[in-house]
Amino acid sequence: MENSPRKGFWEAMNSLDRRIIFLILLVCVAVPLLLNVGAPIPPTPPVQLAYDAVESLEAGDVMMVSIDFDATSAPELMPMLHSALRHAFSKDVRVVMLGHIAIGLPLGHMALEEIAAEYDKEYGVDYVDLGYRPGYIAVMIAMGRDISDIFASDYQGTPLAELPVMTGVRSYNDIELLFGFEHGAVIDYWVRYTQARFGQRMTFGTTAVMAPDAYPYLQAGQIEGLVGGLKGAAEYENLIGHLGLGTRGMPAQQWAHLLVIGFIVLGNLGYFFTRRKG
Amino acid sequence: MKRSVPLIITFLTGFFLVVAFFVPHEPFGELEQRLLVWFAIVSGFTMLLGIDNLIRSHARRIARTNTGWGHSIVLLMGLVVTVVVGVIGFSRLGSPFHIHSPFMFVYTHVIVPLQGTMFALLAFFIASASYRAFRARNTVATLLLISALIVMLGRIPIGAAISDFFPAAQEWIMDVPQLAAKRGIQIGAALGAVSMSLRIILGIERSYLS
Amino acid sequence: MDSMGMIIGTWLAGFLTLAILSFLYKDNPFYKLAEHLYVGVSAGYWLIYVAFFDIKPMLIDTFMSETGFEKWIILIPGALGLIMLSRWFPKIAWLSRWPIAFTVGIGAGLGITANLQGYVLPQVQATILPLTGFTVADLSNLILIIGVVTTLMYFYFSKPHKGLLGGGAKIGIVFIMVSFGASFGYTLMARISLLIGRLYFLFHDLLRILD
Amino acid sequence: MGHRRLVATLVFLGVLALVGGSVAARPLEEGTSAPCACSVSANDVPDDGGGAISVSWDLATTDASPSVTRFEILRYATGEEPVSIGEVLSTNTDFQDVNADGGTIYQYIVRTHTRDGFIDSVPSDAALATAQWFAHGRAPSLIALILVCGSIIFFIIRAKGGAELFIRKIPGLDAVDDAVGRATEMGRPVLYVPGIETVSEVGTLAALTILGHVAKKVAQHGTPLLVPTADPIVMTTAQEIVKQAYAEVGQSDRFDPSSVFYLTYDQFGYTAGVDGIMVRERPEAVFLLGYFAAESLILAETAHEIGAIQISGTKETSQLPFFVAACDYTLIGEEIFAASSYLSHEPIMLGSLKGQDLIKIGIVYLIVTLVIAGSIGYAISPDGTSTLSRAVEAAALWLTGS
Repeated sequence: MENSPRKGFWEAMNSLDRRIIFLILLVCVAVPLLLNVGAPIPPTPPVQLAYDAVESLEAGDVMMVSIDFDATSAPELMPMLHSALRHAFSKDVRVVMLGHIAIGLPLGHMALEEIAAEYDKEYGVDYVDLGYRPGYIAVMIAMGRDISDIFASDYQGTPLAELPVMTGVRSYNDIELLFGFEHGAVIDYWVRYTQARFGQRMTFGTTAVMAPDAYPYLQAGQIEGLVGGLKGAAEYENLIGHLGLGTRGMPAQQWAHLLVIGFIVLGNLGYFFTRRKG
Repeated sequence: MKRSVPLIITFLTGFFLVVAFFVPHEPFGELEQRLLVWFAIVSGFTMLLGIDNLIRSHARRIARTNTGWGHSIVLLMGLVVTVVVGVIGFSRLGSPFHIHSPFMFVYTHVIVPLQGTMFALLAFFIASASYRAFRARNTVATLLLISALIVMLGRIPIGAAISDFFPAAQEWIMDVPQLAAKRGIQIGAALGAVSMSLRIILGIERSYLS
Repeated sequence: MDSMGMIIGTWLAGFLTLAILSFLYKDNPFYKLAEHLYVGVSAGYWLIYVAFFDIKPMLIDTFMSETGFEKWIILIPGALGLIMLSRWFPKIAWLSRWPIAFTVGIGAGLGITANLQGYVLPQVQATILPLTGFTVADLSNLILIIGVVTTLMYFYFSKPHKGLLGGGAKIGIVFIMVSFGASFGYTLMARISLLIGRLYFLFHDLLRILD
Repeated sequence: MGHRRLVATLVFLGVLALVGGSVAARPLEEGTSAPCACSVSANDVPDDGGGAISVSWDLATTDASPSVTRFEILRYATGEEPVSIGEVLSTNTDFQDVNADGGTIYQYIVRTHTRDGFIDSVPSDAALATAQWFAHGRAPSLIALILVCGSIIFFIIRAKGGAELFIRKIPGLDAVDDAVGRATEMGRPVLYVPGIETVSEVGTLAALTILGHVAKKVAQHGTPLLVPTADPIVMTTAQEIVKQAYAEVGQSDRFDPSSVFYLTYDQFGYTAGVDGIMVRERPEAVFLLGYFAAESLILAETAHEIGAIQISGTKETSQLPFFVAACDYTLIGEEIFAASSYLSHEPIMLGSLKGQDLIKIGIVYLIVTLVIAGSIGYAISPDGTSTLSRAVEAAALWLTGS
């Protein structure tokens, strides 16, 4: 029995060169991406809650958008940002953008200009980009008192007093909702400082990595909604009825997931057979 | 002097930060803000120490023509060019981070692809890790494996097509057992962090001063 | 339409993308080149970043624009920062412990209150979920409470894990493992998204075979 | 620059003129039935450092309120003329004056602007902005702080007094010595990666404490040690710790300062560098301890590929799954903090660990008691109106000061 071909096969599988795994994965992601098909994804409760939070805003309310990611997480967070901005602008909500990852802000700004143009919104009147100030905790705490303490001007140096969009917007008191886009620990600071100290309403779009960590905040009611990963982005796109890159990436996701599931099953079969016979 | 002054500095900084949290009255209320700015400034200077160490060690490699000294030249060239274009961007456009600054060219076409691709390696490593590491060795490992499988299936459209069970189970696992354990771990870790912070402020934990 | 700079930049980015990906096959000269370039360029990047987003606005601009107390007090962190550089002179290198002590003190001071107010208290509060009847939601709540409590028991260090504590800790590790499996499965999507992002760059920006 | 500001100012004025009609605003006639702000109240903002007064008001007639375009807030000190200090949208019914002078008593008037003109409210009562010495909303945090710190300090004192304290086995830590031993036998280096954060992150400090222990072992055996760092302060501190460790075992002359070095602050630049070191230097033991983000799995998988023993640990719950899956041993969450106590077996450390444990068990009892009490309350009256249910709810809410 010891040298049966079946055992030999599984032993070979157990010591499979991982480069073969890499190659199969590459094919599984690249091919669906090139075929370019995607179908709407039904929403799950956390995404629905995030949507509802934005939906609860009225025309003229202020939504603060925080860009807390950089290019590395853009594939996941950009589609969400687009959807959230579309949602806000379609309801005539004022958008105030800022960010805690300096280098991500140009990305956020480009998205803001792009979506604002779709809805004929005017810079300074309907939306503004405050830009970046160093020291995220310091910035968050200062805004609880007076936004103009820390952001005397917008990203290109125009004083806030000259921007109609900032009329009556002085502190968190005047911001109906914070929508943060997070790829790291900044979300913890938003919750542990801004929410805990000022009771700010907030909802987040996060990378799929950060999402599980944000679930306790959601359950505790510290945050109102959660859009997690590319699937969350696809769900949000479905909710606002405007499909984009989130939905488009889902077929590749599907195949990659099935492949990894296959690998786990195969790995376990190999483990099972070689252990029993060995 | 060599040990007691740092211990006093740590004690005062930590202690006043805690006091400032509870006392809004001047001068405490604004102290937290001020100290955070100071912290950022002090951290900024330390960057020079790191750069100095990097340059010295690679200059040494080049001088001794150790193995890989050619790569050290590439490293130092990259460093110098980046700093130079940053300064050019500042002097010409007022900020190295201006959209037309040559510094942003380096950022967009060198740093972003390198960063993004290093990050994308994870897709491959997660596949190889799941092939070799997710083995049903015992009950606990089996549970880990099953919950991973359910969540993966619940996250993709085909899971919902097979059965409504998968997306629902995925949400439930994330909402209940996943959340419970995360909360337990984090409460423990938070207490550990508080305790460590307290020992530091009181000068009991002083490994950072050895 | 595209400027020469754009084209060169895109090809440079394409080359570096492939150089890093080649590490998956094995360590090779292209990866070594990209790796060393990356370490050098990013070190330079952070130096510029710190100079223009940190030292300049916080220290230099504050000193230049403020008057009176605010102008002079900002020199304290400036001095602490300079003292940090005493590492360059072995005889006074011990002075660098002062700014390090300050940095550590900040972390410790903030850590205490932020962890208690921002995490422990609200999370304990959110676990106080009285059972209101015999519904599915109540069952879920009960499981949630058991999960939190037993996980905490697992992290009980100062008694042997026997008896009630041992039983609780055993259940706790079950929750922990289910949680890790779930996170792993959930995270897969993030990792694949990144690969999609890079492939999209290669297909769309570099090769232009995807619209 | 100048003309941009001019344009912005013009746009602003234009919008004001359109929205509020403020340029042409005039007082409304007496008896006009427009909705307006009434019962204006002004109160000191509690629990702050002074300088802030909150103003709030009601709307007289709610059904006609859409015709309100905005509210303007005017302020005056006794004997002075009212001045406009800000305005809010018609949907708001409150305003925070954050520029109140601490010594001055103010009164506020809310001016309701409608399409036809404006109408002023009756002045509010006098208000004075005061600073408080204690933020009352943070009382629960203070009590928690006293309990946690008190418990830890109590057990530290007891431990110093010679009380015997037990600590359970932590599997990952026992493997530390084995890993160093194996590297020594194979004549290969030990790679110690202290995470990507600076020393103000307590996880990093925990990692540095464990580094001290590893460095001592390494110094005893003469095994080569590599410590690449992503933060200059961590580098500085690690250099001192390793040097000290060599000195303590009498091997000062064997300490190589260049074994602790800086790569880059950039997360993935650092990762690329450490990966390169792994495949070229082929360490036999790899320690990944401290604060980690996405790089955790890249480092762990590369370490596995070169066949090294991996011992990992972090309090970042988002990265723990990868360490647990890919590494030989993992310190989970609080275990990394407990590590310094375990390795040193110093009474002070053990005492503080005991103090933490007491709080943990306290939290367990608190949760269980309140849940049981609340459930009994629901059993008494299922709609949750029983005194017991309400008391539990109030107790839970109190925890977050709400």
